[in-house]
Amino acid sequence: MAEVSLRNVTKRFGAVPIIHGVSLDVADGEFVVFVGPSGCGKSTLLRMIAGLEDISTGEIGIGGRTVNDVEPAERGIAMVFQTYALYPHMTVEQNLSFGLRMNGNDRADTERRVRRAAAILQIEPLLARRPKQLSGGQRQRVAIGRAIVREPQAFLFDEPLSNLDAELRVQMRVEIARLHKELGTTMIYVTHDQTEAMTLADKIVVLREGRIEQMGAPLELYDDPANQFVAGFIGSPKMNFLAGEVVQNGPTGTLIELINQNKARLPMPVVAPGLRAGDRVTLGVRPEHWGQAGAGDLDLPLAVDVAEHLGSTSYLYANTKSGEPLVIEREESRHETRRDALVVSISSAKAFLFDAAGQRLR
Amino acid sequence: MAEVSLRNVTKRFGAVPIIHGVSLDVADGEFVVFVGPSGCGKSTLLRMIAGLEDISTGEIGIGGRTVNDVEPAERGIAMVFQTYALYPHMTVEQNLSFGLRMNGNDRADTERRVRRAAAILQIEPLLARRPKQLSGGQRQRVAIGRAIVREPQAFLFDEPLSNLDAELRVQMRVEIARLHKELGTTMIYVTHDQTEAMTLADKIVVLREGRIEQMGAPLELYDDPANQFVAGFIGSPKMNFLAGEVVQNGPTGTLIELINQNKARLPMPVVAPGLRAGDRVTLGVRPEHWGQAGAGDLDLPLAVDVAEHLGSTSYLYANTKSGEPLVIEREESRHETRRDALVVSISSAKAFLFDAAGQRLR
Amino acid sequence: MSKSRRERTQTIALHLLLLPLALLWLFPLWMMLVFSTMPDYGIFSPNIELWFSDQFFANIANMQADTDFLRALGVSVIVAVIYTALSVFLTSMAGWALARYEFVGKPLVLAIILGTITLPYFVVVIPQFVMVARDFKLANTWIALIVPPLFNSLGVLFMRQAFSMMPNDLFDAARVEGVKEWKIYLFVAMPLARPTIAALSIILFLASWNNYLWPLLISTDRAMFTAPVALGSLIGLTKVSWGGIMAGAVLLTAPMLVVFLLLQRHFIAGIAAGAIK
Amino acid sequence: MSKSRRERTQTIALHLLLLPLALLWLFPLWMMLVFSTMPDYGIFSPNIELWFSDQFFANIANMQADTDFLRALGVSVIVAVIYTALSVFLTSMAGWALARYEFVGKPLVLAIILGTITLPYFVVVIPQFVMVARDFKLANTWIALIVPPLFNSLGVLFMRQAFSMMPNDLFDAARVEGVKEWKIYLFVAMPLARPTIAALSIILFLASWNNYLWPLLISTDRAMFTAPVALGSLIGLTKVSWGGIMAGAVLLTAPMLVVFLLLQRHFIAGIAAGAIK
Repeated sequence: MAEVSLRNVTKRFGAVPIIHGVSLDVADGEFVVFVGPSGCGKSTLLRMIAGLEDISTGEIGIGGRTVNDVEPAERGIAMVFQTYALYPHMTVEQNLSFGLRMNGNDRADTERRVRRAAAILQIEPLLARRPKQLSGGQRQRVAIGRAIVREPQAFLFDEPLSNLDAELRVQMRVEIARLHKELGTTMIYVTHDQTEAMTLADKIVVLREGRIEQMGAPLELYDDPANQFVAGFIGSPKMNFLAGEVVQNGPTGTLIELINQNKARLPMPVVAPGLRAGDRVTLGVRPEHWGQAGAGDLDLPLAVDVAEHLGSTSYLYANTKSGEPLVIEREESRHETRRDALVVSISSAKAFLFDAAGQRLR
Repeated sequence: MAEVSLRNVTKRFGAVPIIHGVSLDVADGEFVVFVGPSGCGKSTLLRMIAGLEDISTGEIGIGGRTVNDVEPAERGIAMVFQTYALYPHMTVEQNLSFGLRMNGNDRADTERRVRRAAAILQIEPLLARRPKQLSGGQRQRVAIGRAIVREPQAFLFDEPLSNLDAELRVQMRVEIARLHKELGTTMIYVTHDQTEAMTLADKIVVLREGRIEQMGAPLELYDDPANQFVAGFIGSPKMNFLAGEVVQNGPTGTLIELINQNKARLPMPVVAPGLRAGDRVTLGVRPEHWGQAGAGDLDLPLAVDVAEHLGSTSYLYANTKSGEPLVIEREESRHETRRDALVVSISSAKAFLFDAAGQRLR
Repeated sequence: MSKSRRERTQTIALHLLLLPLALLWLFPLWMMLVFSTMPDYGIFSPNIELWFSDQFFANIANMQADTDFLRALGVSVIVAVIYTALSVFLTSMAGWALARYEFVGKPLVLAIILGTITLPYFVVVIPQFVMVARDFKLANTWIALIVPPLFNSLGVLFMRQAFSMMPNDLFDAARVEGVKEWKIYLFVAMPLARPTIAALSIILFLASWNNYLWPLLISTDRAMFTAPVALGSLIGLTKVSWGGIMAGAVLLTAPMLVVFLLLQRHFIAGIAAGAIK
Repeated sequence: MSKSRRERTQTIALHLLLLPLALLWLFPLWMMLVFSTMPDYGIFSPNIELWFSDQFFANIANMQADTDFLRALGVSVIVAVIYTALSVFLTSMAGWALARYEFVGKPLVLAIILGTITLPYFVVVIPQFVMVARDFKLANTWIALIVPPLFNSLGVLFMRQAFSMMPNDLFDAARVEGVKEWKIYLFVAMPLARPTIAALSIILFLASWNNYLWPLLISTDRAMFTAPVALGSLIGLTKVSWGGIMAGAVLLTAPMLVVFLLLQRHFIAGIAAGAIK
């Protein structure tokens, strides 16, 4: 087991910078998730830690040792690939033992490690099968098994669940969480799915265009996003954003007016000395934070466009009078249908405010 | 627009029966979703309605006319394929107009129809592009456009969203719902995803192994499933099932005892004259229906295994004392962690009871 | 970086292994170019000459005088163009039938088509010659030059593979839209098979262009000689003009080579596209 | 059902179109079988004979007497087996290098390999002969029979395609596990390329088995004749034994045909697998 540290790591493909000076620390035994939209550099970053991509400048350390020039195999890591990358012509057992055999590992020890990994993942009955005889979930498990067999100091996961269907994804997600608790090994996990990040991570690293947007515990990011990007990225359905304008800015709060919403005004408990009257701001409200009419600080009349009733939860896709689409999440609410008028309220304590550059105003 | 009716439709591949006598009616303008696990025959059934698969016995009617021997093109239907099936060498405009041009349709009319479809789907800016220059969601929209251009009496959708990623799927789902409201045309939609079925359908048809398990409105199936299969299939996360045994059966209710749960007993308001003491039954409880300790008719002590906190909702994966895994859904609950003990309650009014054959006991 | 260092070592090792082989194999091509610039006796000179001489145009002129080489090039072009067009049409039709329809005897048809791949051409050519020349009396005709080699087994298999890898949904979509079968073939399948057709056309054109045995047998009339036959006819003369033959070979090969290298992207894409997907 | 009715019509139309062509093309094969059972003069009989006669074994016996055909078959087998094994090894190594590594001059190497596809064999063969026979003095040796045709451009392209279509993750996974590069080639890439290797082996074996021109030039010693050369040598005799040649051709072809038809599944899968994925 080991901590992993990145110091000002950058990566260029030719002249194009892909990673712009990333620094972060992964504590021993921590589960860190790199999350971001496609093209944000999260997979590249993981492959740099694995040693499969060169780094342009900066320093990567694993277990206190700088590994910039160390071969992947010597870094003490094991990697699980998105495509599983199982050798199709070998049985599960041969897949698990291949690396050890090729490196002349003691036969009895290889056997022991394979048995142990198979036991942890409950794939003993599959050992004699070939990958194509396995289901997607079983393949994923074998791929994880191959990583366990290496007894690494850190596991690297590259979008391991994105080739599975929705239901299996939930199941494997729970299994990976369980595995981490069981092994206690450092894990670095890359995904574009914020749900996976929320449910698995001790610490989430949100990346965009090769830069870290925010790092922190899942609910920290959810409750207290640093900027509009993180606010929109974390949480499902997405946070709703409404354009607004500063009307008045004082030492105890800011009064904003929503644009195109019939001059609706909302006092926000935000102290931002730099703001001036007339500055553009964005108001963010999570789908589950719309209150009943009159329960909040500002009422907003809407027309329901599409209503989805999922049993315990309902999602209402509604439009404001000026046509902006909003999503509202309601528990045990089954009555709204299309064209229904609906009034929701915004409570300023649960709303977020962002400046014109997308930075959070607190 | 037209109603679609199936009368005792069967299908055999060689000697293997795939569809076992399906009868159903789709009313004019209705949105019907065929849903079921893979291999349940839902796509075959759709292709039989389209005329792309022969039917072995039975009768299919569209708009009151028997179409068993009618060519697909003459059935007045349009189909949207899972793979989009856009012609890669044609522009979007050529894709939309291809069928009409090949059948010698009047040029001005073709033009008009293409414009209309493009306007409905807001793909006018894409008309000159080729499919490979489009994103997944845009391709899907063009595929739907090609169906609209035919001005069909009924639309057939074959898992149209399963090649899209999670976020886009939600978005396109809402768009299809909107489209149905706008066009008012009969739509038959095949999916394996119960969420799509719940959110889109006027009527859901749940299929298993070539047979209809239950038909009805989404919330009807959710609140009142006819059997254990439908109960487990509709709803996410899945309904929890606990094995039980009848202790006593009377004219006003049934007393059951959970197996391996420390002789926990629950009176159920179920009148089933056929049941005898000692008969096996299954108790079903939806994840969101577990109550706080003491709030229901029976308390169940659990140990939390994995806790997923998604912000507004939390999912707790817990085990009973005897090791059965259960899922609990909680709103705004962020405190449970692994190894926490937890006591939940079952309220008999919200629980379901199934007999040994999986049939619902009411 | 350790990674690139390692890979560099590997690459050097591979080069050292493959370089001698490549030389052994490119050397004849080089010698062909050298011979084409030498006087006729040069090829038999006791010293091995490795660099060009200056007789290239003289050799060309001699050859044109000995045999009407320009006319033969014209015949070759006409034959190759017509042959390629017809053969693509026929093999694509056969490939379509084999990919799309189930019919009685289909496995047998496939087996026969495949089986003919194993036959050495010199085994087939004699009875074919007997049939065409004696039974049909077609020696020295365009038909005899073009038609008998038309049916190309590999071409049929190639086209079949290309068609059967196309997603069926495309054809189903067209059917639902009421498009007739032959229009599906012509307006959906064929345009999609374009990369395969391009690669196949190159292969067929080259096969016709380079064909020696069949035109040699079937064309005895100097006016119907193709370019390779015209070149070959020089060997039969009392004084064999090796310099002329080599110069002619360069003339025969160079345009193909240039065109091919310009089209190589399409060719590779087509081979890939043809054989799967 | 309307569907199958419609398709049946289409199929019949296609058959009517393709059947005459197929006949035109299968007829020579039939005639080869017929000729092989006829006395020598049969092939020149004024009537067209369409059915078998009874001289097959007599023809075989005559041929074995005229030329040591069994020995020649043995030479052919040895040459084809060694050639195939060596060529698969070399082309797969070259293909691996071209698929996996970036190196200076790679586009040029690729262009040369591709370019040689356009060269007609009869153009290359003469300088090759001069080099091997005169410069290296290797006429009538096993090396001369086997080595010069070894480097096969299409084989290299085929193997390169097979390797470059393999998911890179597989090789990355092996690298992370510390597997050496040559072990990745040998234990991961090669086993995965098995279908392609199988198809390529068949093609290479057939090419060697059916090769006529090169062994004809390079083997003047009767003891080093391959089977096709032995058959060809009959044409040079004062009395040409056509029946014997045809019977020998049947003997040469039949085992290949049987083996090939038994392996056809692998062949088709391999062509597909080789060219993509």
